[in-house]
Amino acid sequence: MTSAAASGSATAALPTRFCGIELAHPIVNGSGTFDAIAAQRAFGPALVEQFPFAAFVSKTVTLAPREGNPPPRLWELPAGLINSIGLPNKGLAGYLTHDLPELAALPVPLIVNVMGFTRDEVAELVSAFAERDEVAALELNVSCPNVETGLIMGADPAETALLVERVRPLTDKPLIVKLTPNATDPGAVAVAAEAAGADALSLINTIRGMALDPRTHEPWLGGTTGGVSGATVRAVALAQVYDVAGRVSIPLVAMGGVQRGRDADDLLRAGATLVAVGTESFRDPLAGARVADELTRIRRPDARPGARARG
Amino acid sequence: MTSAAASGSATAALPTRFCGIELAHPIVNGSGTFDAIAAQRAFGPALVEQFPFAAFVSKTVTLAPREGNPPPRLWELPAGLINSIGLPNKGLAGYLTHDLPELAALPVPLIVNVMGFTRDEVAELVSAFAERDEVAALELNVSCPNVETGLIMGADPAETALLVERVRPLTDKPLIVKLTPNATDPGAVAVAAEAAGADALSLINTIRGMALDPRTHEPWLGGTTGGVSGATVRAVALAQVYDVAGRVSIPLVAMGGVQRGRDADDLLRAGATLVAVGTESFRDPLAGARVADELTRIRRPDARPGARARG
Amino acid sequence: MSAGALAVTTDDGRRTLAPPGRRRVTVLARQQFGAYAVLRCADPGGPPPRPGQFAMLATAERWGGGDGERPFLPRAFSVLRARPGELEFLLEDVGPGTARLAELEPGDGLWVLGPLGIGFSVAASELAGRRALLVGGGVGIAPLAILQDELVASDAAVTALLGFRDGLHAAGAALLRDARIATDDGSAGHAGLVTDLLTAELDRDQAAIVYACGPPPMLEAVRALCAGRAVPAQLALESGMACGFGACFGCVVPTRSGYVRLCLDGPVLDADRLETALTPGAGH
Amino acid sequence: MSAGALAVTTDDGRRTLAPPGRRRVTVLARQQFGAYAVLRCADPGGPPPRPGQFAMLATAERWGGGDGERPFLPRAFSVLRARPGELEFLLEDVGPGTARLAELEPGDGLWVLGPLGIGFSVAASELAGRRALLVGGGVGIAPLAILQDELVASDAAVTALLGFRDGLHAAGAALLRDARIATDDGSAGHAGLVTDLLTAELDRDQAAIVYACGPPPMLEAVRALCAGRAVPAQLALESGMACGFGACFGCVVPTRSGYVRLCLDGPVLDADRLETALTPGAGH
Ligand SMILES: Cc1cc2nc3c(=O)[nH]c(=O)nc-3n(C[C@H](O)[C@H](O)[C@H](O)COP(=O)(O)OP(=O)(O)OC[C@H]3O[C@@H](n4cnc5c(N)ncnc54)[C@H](O)[C@@H]3O)c2cc1C
Ligand SMILES: Cc1cc2nc3c(=O)[nH]c(=O)nc-3n(C[C@H](O)[C@H](O)[C@H](O)COP(=O)(O)OP(=O)(O)OC[C@H]3O[C@@H](n4cnc5c(N)ncnc54)[C@H](O)[C@@H]3O)c2cc1C
Ligand SMILES: Cc1cc2nc3c(=O)[nH]c(=O)nc-3n(C[C@H](O)[C@H](O)[C@H](O)COP(=O)(O)O)c2cc1C
Ligand SMILES: Cc1cc2nc3c(=O)[nH]c(=O)nc-3n(C[C@H](O)[C@H](O)[C@H](O)COP(=O)(O)O)c2cc1C
Ligand code: FES
Ligand code: FES
Repeated sequence: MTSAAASGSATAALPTRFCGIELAHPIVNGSGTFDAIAAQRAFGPALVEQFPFAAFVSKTVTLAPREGNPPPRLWELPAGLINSIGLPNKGLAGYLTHDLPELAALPVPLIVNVMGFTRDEVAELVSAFAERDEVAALELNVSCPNVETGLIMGADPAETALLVERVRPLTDKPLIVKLTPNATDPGAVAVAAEAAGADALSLINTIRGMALDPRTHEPWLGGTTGGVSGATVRAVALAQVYDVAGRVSIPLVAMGGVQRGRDADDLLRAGATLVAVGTESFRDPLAGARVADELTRIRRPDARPGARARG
Repeated sequence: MTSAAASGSATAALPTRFCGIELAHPIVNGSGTFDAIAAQRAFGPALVEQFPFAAFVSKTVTLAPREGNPPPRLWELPAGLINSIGLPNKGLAGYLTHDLPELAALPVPLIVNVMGFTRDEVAELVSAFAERDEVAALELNVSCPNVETGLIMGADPAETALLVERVRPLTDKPLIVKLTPNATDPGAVAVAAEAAGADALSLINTIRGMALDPRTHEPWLGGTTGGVSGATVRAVALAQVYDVAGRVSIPLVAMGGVQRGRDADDLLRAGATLVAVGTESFRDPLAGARVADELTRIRRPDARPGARARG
Repeated sequence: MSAGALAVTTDDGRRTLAPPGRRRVTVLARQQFGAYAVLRCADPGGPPPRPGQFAMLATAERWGGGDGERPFLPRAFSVLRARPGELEFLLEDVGPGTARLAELEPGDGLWVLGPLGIGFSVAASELAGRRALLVGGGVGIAPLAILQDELVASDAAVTALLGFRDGLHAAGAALLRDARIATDDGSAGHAGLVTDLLTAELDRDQAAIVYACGPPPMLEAVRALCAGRAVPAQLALESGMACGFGACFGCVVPTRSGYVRLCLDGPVLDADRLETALTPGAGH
Repeated sequence: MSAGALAVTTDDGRRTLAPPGRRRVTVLARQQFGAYAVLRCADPGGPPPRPGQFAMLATAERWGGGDGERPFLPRAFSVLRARPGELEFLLEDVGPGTARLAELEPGDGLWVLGPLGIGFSVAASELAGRRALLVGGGVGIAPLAILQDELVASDAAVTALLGFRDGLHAAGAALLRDARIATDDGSAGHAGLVTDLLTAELDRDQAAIVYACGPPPMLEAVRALCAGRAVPAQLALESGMACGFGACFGCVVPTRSGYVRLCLDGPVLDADRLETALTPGAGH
C-alpha cells in the first residue's frame, strides 16, 4: 500500500504534451467521475492545493438541463460498478454561468465534455465553448443516439465522420472524440474520426450492463440498464486501446479500470498519450495523484532518490 | 457452500422444452467449454453417469481441421478469464469419424456448433449434419469474419440474415444462432436472425479483451487478443439477454458468467429458456449439475423435502 | 497527510471539511451491542465531525484491494461518536461490506474518508424553546448518539425514542442515554413502533423539534406525522453511495426541488424538502 | 461423493481415473522446507494417483468464491506423495494462488480435483536394466518424490539429482532420499547446474532412463543432453491451466505432432516427442 496522499514532488516528474497542451503528468480524470466543484464543498481549498489530475475533464454538458435518471443509479459488481446516472447537468447556459468560472480557477487545464442529440446541438455546444479562453480542449461524448438518424453516433463510422466534419470548422481548440466500446468496430470509428479532423480520441466509455433486484427480480437500476466501469472492464479497454492505437496516428486518452500505476503503464504501452482515472476516484479521491506517483516510479525509477524503496 | 456433487434427484425437477427437445432441466454447457470425450478420459464412465448438463453442445466444428492459436492461450482476470484458443478442431470429416459416435453415446441430446468463413462453408457444415439423427440441433457460431465481405457475420444484421436464409432450407433441425457481444446492436442482429428463420438464439459469446505480459510488456496471448468470459462478463450478458428477449419471440440460450443457481435464475427471468455454463465448469467440472440443483431449489423450493434447509 | 488541528466548518456549521485524502487509521476496539458492533479507531489530527456527518470506510486489507471482489467501493457510515483523535462507528452486518468491517480487530487498518456531508442543525434559533426529540430506528440510532452528546453539552432538553426489531437489536439502546424503547416483537420496551412513542410525545406537547434517522418507512412516518402537526423535523436519509463526495451523482434522492446528491446536500435534509422519505434503492 | 476404493487405471497404468467432482478435503498439516511448503490433506476414499499425476487445487474459503478476485481458477499441483487416504503437495509461493494455498492451516478446507493427467512410465520394459535418474529443479522435485517411493518399492536402482537456486530452496531436497544437490550459488552441494550432475552420471554410465521435472530451461537442457546420447527421458512439463481435464484447450504445448493438451496427454511427455521443452507462457 502506498501512502494515502500523493506527494507533489513526484507528480511533476512525467511532463507530457497533449495536443499542444503542456501537462505535469499524463493522468487526468474520466468525464463524469469527478466533480471538482462538489469536491471543494467537501474538502475545501485543500482539494485545489492537492489537485489529483494534470488536466480536469468536466462532466458531459448538454444543451438543455437534465435531471438524470431516477434512482437507484448504482450497482456494485465484483470488481466494478454499473451506473445509470443519465448525464444530469445544468445545461449549457447553467454551465457557462455557474460551473465554468469555478472550473477555470482550477490549477490545471480544463477540458469540456459535450454531448448533443443532433449534429446541430453538438455544433451549438462546440461554438459556445470555442470562444472561451478558459477551455483548453473539447471532448465530444458520442455515446448517444442521434435522434434524427436513430444511430448511436459513436458506434457508426459514417455518423461519427459527419459529426466531426460538421463541428471541426467551428473551433481551433483540440477536439477529442470519446469513443463508445459498445460498437462492432471501435477501430473503424476511430479511423473515421481521425479522417474527419479529430485531434485526439478517448476510450473507453462504459460498457452496457444490467442487474436485477435480488428481491423483486426486476431491473435494479432506475434507468433499467447502465454502464459498467472499473477494474472489471480493464482487459476490454486495453484491447480497444491497443487496436485503435494501431490504426490512427492522433494521440489517445485511454481509460477503463485504471487503479494503479501499472494499469496506466499498460495503457501507455498500448499506445496512449494520456490515461484517465474514473471509478477508482470513488474509492480514493486522490487516486489520480497516486496513480501518477506510481507511474513515475515505474517509468523513472531514478527520478527521486529512494523512490523504489517505497516513497 | 453446497456439496461438491449434484444429486441426480434434483436435476430432473425442472423439465424444459426447447425447440421441441425435451430436457431434464434448463442447464447446458457453453460450446468449447467442456469436452465430453476428454472428460471421459480423465473421469471414466462416472462422467457419463453424473453427466452435468441437460444437453451437450460440442466445440465449434469448422470445415478444415484447425490447430488453434499458439500458446499462451489463457490469462486470468480478477473474476474471469481471457482465452485465445482459436477454435482448434479436427474439421468436419474428423468430427464425423471420431467425435460424433462418442458424443452420440452421451445420455443427453447433442447440439453441434459449427462455423464457416463463407456462407458456402456454413452451408456445407449444416448439410452434413442435417442428415445425422444423432444431432438434435445446430448452433451457428457467427463470431467470425466472412472472408468474402470482411464483415463479422454476427455483428451485422444483414450479413446474419443472408447467412441464415442461405442455410435455413438445408435442414429441419432447430437452428440456433449464437450472437456475438462485440456488436453495436446485438438486438438488431437477433431480430434479423429471427426474421431469416432462426429457431433460437444463444448469447453471449466472449468479449474481446487483452493483457500484456508483466515482464516484456508485449501482448501475453499467442493470439494477441482473446475473449473475456466468466463472472466479469455477467452484467453485460444480462443486459444483452434482457434486450434481445424483448425484441424476439424465439427461445434464447443465455450464458455469460453463470456460477450459481441465482445467476441462472436471473438470466431465465430476463427471458431465456436455457442457460449455459461455460467458464465455471473449469473451476468445477460438475458445475452444470450444481447450478441446476441450486436453480431447482430457487424455483421449486418444495421439490425436495428439506431442500431449503441446505441439501 | 496531516488533517490539521484547525477544523473548518461550512454550511452554517453543519459541515466540517474533510481532508481530501482518505487516511489509514488503526482500529482500537470492537465492542458488540447485541446485533451491532461498535468500531473505535484512532484518528489523530482528524477534524471533529458535526453530528449527522458520515465517513466512507473500507478495510485496509481484503477490501477488493488492487483486483477486488465485492466489497469494491467504500461504504458510508454515520459517525456514532467523536472524541479528539478518535472516531466511533456503529455497524450492522447486512452484506459483504459490513460483514468485512465487523471482522476488524484492534490493530487492523481502516481507510477513512471524512467527515462528509451536512449534519443536523442545532442552531439556537432552530431549537428556540423547543425540546429535541431524537427518533431512531435500528442502526439509524448512530448519528443520534453524537447529536445527543452535543445537545446535552449545551444543556438543551433532549428525549431519545428508539425503535428496534427485537431484543437483540434493542441492546443498541445502551449507546444513548435514557432512551425510551419500542420493539416490533415487544421483547423490550413498548411493543410496537417507535412512531407510537413519538405520537404520544407530540400529543403531550407539540413544542418540539424532531431529529430522526432510521429505515425509510420509519422516516416517512415521522415526516408525515411532523408535517401534519407543523413540527419541524430533520431527517438523516440513506442511499447507495459510490464516492461520498459528490463525484458520481449516484446517491440522489428526490426532493421537492428535484434530485439532490445525498452525500453533498445531505444526508440530513429538512423534512419539508421531501415529498416522501421512501427513496428507491435505499435501506434494507 | 465417494471416490470408491477400486481405482481404475488407464493409459498403460500411467493414469488413475479421477472422480468427476471436485472434493472438499481437510488440511491435516502444513510443514515448511526452506522456501517450500508441504500441504498434507485427508483424502478418504480418494483414488491412489500414479507418480507424475497432478490435481487442481483451490482453497474452500477466500478463493474467489462466488464473486471472486484472483485467484479465480484452480491451480495445478503435482502429487508429492500419496498414502492411502492422504495426499501431499509441495508449493512455492509465486503468486496469488500459491500464496493463498500456502496460508492454509490444519482443519482448513481444500477443493481437490484429481488425480489428473498421465504420469511417468515405470513399466519393467521401460526400465529394462537401466537405472533411473531422477532430475529435479526447484519445485519440480515434487513428482519425483512419489516416483522415487514407487521405484524404491519395486527395488529399481534410483539416483536423485536435484538443482536449486540457493540454500533456502535446497532444503527441499530433504523430501527425497539420498538426493545429490546442485545450487546456483554454491551454498549447498555442487556449485552449478543440476545438468552438470546429470552429465557426469551419464559420462560414467549411459545405461539409464531419465525422469525429469523442473523449469523449462532445465528440461530443455535435459532433453538435449539425453537426445544427444540416445538416453530415454520422460519430462514432466508445466503450462498455464484453467481446467486440468481437457475442457478448455488452454494448456497446449507444441510437440513434433502438433499441439497437445498437457493436462490430458501430459504432463509427462516422452522427451523425443518434443522439438524443445521451452514452451511459451510456462514456468516462472
Ligand atoms: C449516510 C449514510 C450513513 C450510514 N450510516 C450507517 C451506520 O452508521 N451504520 C450502518 O450499519 N450502516 C450505515 N449506513 C448503511 C451502510 O452504508 C450500508 O448498510 C452498507 O453500505 C451495506 O454494505 P454491505 O456491503 O454490507 O451490503 P450490500 O450488499 O451493499 O447491501 C446493502 C443493500 O444494498 C443493496 N444491494 C445488494 N447488492 C447490491 C449490489 N451489488 N450493488 C448495489 N446495491 C446492492 C440491497 O438493497 C441491500 O439491501 C449508512 C448509509 C448512508 C448512506
Ligand atoms: C501439471 C502441473 C504441475 C504443477 N505442480 C506444481 C507443484 O507441485 N508445486 C508448485 O508449487 N507448482 C506447481 N505447478 C505450478 C503451479 O501451478 C503454478 O505455480 C501456479 O499456478 C501459480 O499460481 P499463482 O496464482 O501462485 O501465480 P500466477 O499469478 O498464476 O503466476 C504464475 C505465472 O503465471 C503467469 N501469470 C501472471 N499473471 C497471470 C495472469 N493474470 N493470468 C495468467 N498467467 C499469469 C506468469 O508467467 C507467472 O509467472 C504445476 C503446474 C502444472 C501445470
Ligand atoms: C458514475 C459515472 C459517470 C460517468 N459520466 C460520464 C459522463 O458524464 N460523460 C462521459 O463521457 N463519460 C462518463 N463516464 C465514463 C467515464 O468517464 C469512463 O469513460 C469510464 O468510467 C471508464 O473508466 P473507469 O473504469 O476508470 O471508470 C462516467 C462513468 C461513471 C462510472
Ligand atoms: C476456453 C473457451 C473456449 C470457447 N470456445 C468456444 C467455441 O468453440 N465456440 C463457441 O461458440 N463459443 C466458445 N466459447 C464461448 C462460450 O461458449 C461462452 O459463450 C462464453 O464463455 C460465455 O460464458 P461463460 O462466461 O459462462 O464462460 C469459449 C469460451 C471459453 C472460455
Ligand atoms: S455518493 Fe457519489 S455523488 Fe454522492
Ligand atoms: S487445462 Fe484446460 S484443457 Fe488442459
